[in-house]
Amino acid sequence: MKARVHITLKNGVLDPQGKAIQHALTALDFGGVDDVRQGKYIELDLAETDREKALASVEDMCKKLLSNTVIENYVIEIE
Amino acid sequence: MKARVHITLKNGVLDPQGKAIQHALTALDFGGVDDVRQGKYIELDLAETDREKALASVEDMCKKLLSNTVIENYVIEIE
Amino acid sequence: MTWNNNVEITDALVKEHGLSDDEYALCLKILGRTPTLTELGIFSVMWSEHCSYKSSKKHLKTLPTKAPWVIHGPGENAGVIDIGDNQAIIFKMESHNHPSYIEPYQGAATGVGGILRDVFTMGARPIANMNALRFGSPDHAKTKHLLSGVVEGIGGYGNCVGVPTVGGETNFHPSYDGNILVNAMNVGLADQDKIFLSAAAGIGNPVIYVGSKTGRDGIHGATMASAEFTEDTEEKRPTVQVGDPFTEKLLIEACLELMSTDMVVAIQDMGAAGLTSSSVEMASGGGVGFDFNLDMIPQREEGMTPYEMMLSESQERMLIVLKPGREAEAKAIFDKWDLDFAVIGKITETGNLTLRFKGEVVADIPTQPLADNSPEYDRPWVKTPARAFLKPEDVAAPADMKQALLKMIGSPDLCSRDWIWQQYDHQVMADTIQKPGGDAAVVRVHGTEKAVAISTDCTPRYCYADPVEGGKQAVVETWRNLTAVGATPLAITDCLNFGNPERPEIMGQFVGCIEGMKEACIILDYPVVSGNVSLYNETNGTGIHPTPAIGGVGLFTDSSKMVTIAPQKEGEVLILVGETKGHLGVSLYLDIMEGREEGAPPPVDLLLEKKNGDFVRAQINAENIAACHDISDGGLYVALAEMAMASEMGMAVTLDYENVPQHAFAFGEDQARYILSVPADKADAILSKAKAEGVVCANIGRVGGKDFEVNGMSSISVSELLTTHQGWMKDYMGLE
Amino acid sequence: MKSAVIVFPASNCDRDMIVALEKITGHKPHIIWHQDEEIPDADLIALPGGFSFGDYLRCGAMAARSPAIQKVIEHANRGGNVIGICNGFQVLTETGLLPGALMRNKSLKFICKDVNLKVENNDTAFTNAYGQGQVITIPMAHHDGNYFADDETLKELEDDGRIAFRYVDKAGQATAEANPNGSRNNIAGIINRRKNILGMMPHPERLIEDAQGGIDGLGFFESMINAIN
Ligand SMILES: Nc1ncnc2c1ncn2[C@@H]1O[C@H](COP(=O)(O)OP(=O)(O)O)[C@@H](O)[C@H]1O
Ligand SMILES: [Mg+2]
Repeated sequence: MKARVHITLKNGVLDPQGKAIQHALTALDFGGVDDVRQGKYIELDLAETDREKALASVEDMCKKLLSNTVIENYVIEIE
Repeated sequence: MKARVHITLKNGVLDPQGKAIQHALTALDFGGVDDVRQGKYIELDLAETDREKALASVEDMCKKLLSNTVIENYVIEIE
Repeated sequence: MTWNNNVEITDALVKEHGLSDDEYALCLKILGRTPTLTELGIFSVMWSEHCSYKSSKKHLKTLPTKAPWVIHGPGENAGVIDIGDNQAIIFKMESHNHPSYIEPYQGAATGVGGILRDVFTMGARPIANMNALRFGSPDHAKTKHLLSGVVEGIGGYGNCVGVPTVGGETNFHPSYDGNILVNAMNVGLADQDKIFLSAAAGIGNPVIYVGSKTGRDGIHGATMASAEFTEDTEEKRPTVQVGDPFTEKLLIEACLELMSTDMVVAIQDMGAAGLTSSSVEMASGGGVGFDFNLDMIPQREEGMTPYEMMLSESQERMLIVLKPGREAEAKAIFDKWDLDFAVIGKITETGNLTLRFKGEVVADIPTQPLADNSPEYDRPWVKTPARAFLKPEDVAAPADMKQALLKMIGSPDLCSRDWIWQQYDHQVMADTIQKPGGDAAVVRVHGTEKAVAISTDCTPRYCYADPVEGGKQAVVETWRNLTAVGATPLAITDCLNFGNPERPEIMGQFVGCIEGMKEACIILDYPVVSGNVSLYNETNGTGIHPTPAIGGVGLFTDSSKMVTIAPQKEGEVLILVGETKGHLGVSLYLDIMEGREEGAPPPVDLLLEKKNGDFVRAQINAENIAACHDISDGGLYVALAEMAMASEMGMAVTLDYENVPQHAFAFGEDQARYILSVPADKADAILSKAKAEGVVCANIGRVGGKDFEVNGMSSISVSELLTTHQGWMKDYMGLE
Repeated sequence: MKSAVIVFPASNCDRDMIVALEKITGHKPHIIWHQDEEIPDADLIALPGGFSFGDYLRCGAMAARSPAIQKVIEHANRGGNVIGICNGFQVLTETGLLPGALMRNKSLKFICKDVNLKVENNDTAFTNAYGQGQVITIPMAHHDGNYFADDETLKELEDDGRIAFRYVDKAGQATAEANPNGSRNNIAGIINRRKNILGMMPHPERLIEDAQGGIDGLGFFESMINAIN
């Protein structure tokens, strides 16, 4: 199975990368960019074939390693 | 409008981060993780209200700044 | 894709592999039959300019390479010099120009990775990185992006592996608009009885592959580095490799751990042309053969063909010959560091590189003829026409000296490079005792009183105007920079960056620069111990300025003797060493103030260089001197201003403009000059000693106050100098 | 004072830390590999700078999950002293031993330069050799030292005197220009509630000899000797 994980910064956490991109886009004359947030996107190939089990396992991975819950949220999709 | 951009490494390009994550997951006793690839996920808030125009503009942003087309691919979703 | 090793080798295929008719004929002769596809690939990369040095070999051979302190000169992975106490310094410089233009971050990063491997493969712990960079005009659309990416890539790699990047040089010139130069140098420290070479030995000994897995990276990279750019270069993009500094750091530690045992017979990094060149060099160097089972190669991607495996330039890999029966012990070390380890074959007495894949022999090449008979060309060349000297009177004086000086020190070529070096960890390992910003970087030999000084230099506009003088000057400038910190210069490495050698004018530049380098090395007793050649730096027929970048290395037996360019105390006396004739030909003044690049470069008098330099070094070593700075780009006023800025103290200087017009005195680039800042009570003794030795010296002023004051120019506060000097690059890069 | 230094794959200031500890305490620290499951008895455990696991995913994230770190946590919970410098600080926040997180520098660039730090609280095991409010110069070298904590945590840190060092100008003012990386409240180093754990981004171990350009880092180590012996 394939799992896709999106890891994004929580609201209220300043995002220096997003800010810098927004700034750079404006400098490149892209108008009307009101906000930019940068996150991570992780694709996992899993041997697991059971959807529920895969989800539970990836959930656990996110908690234990993939995300830092002090500053980040995560969303998992299993396909 | 909101745009979401996924930036991933092209096939065949070494992904040291993905490799290290895979390794770390295995060390944490997550079995059956066959492959991990790490990419970027960028959310943009745009003043533009025309879907087509927004798409064209983000496409341009990807080419000029957001992605490194030598080694990366990008996918844009407009919502 | 179906793989057929036995496809018909057509003329078109041979041509695609960059082999000339003669080269292909030689290939047929060596094999005694038609090559397989894998073999054709191997011949092609081995005989590429990059690997075979076919255009440059003849001339490189003329460079002096010997001195009593040279342990290994050119021919090994890096040069090795004796620094006493059974210790050795191992160093080399290498180019990563083309990849860095295509993908600046990864190109520069993998350049650093590659040069590190050349040094630690010999048993050295890398202790310092340097980088010599040339970019196009700041106005060129790509320059900002390239500068930003290259610097980030060098930092990204060097910082992660934990080797300090302690210095370098940075130029901007339109001749690099389409071909930037990224030259990386590494210096390592080893014990003399633990130096490892690449020549394989011991029939039956196991050959080991360690490091990262092999992917399809950079296939044809080595041939790309030898091909001129054209508009369709875009298509070659996927050949860029991604660096993995984390794995490199593990590889350094694992290899050094392995080398601390007695298991290693020979070792070689996989650089350009990967497994092909490493195995051919090891086998031919030892006069033995290798028999590999390619199925054993750790592979990152599925379905890799022998052709791809042999030509892949995946990074962070090494090839090792072990003593028999030690495989398990060695593997335990690489397991500990989580690196791939595979026994891929053994040494044979056939002298052939025999490659097996899925039970079939896919290549069987005699390595000795492949290596020894590699083509060598005596390419036609024409001497660069001599240029007339430009008299000071032919160059207008500026409307205002103060504004001229500010313009100079705030220009792209002379402004502070702190924006660059602040992105490099220049202190990790805690032995950097002279940071970037001075004449040479100085790194202690860990745990001893010794230290190594390093400087990279080249003035391409001089080389373009007069290759012989330019080649001399490049060598001399490193020597002077090492001298200016108080070190004894020992040896150099070089990275010779030129255009298309098939054009006689370019070949003439190459031959000229080598000639000049040779003369300088002989007189200064300063041999070449390693180096690298990068040709075809040219786009649509326009070549770069000839750029023989030189990396000089010097030694302190007592590092407490080191000085910097910063005067230490108010009241110190400033002494100008050397004669000022006001040479403005191809000077930065002429370029910055008048937009001209005309005239002959300042002539280099090697004996005078030696006399003045030896005098200065002796004074530093006698601890008579508080600070020293050599005079180079921008001339005397620029050097004085740099000293004032480094100390954040002012100075009052009085010069005699009777024989030389003031602007020529101020900005002329005459060679063999230094400025010393000396305690007031020592000044007279130094001046009389100089006189006795026939060294031209003059007391020109004093350190003190907050202003930079020179007669004939309105005074400038040191803080204004600093703001101007530090402004340009930050402003330029501010809005990337 | 007995000390131990944990080494992770791609730690790279481990030697600097070992040299500094040996020079100042007179004893060679124990060197602990990240996979070791036992840590010899030590008064102080140091997590050195570097790029553990390449700093891939997030700085310090993978190191924070290593077997040796479990022992560091136990040591800390018993009241043992722990310091984390640079990457070590990142590891400590990833384990939760220290609050907050270290994000990418505001400029997105790696920054290596000397910075002025103000000793905000000299009543700790790590700062007692300095004067209260003393301004010292210490090198920094990092890509991700932009300290973030939410308002509540920040208030707690400030109110409890748990800010050890702040980035300041020469005059000791915590101005925006003196903040090299965008850290909230110019924070360069913090301690935990129990005051036995310190994390800081700049590198005191790089400035303990005149030849290195100064000795402002010495006080950091001397403080621990005062507190522990
Ligand atoms: N790319 C770079 N990386 C690090 N340091 C650099 C770089 N370019 C220049 N520098 C540093 O800036 C200072 C001035 O350089 P340069 O003008 O070339 O010196 P010099 O004229 O003495 O050779 C030197 O200390 C040099 O090491
Ligand atoms: Mg100099």
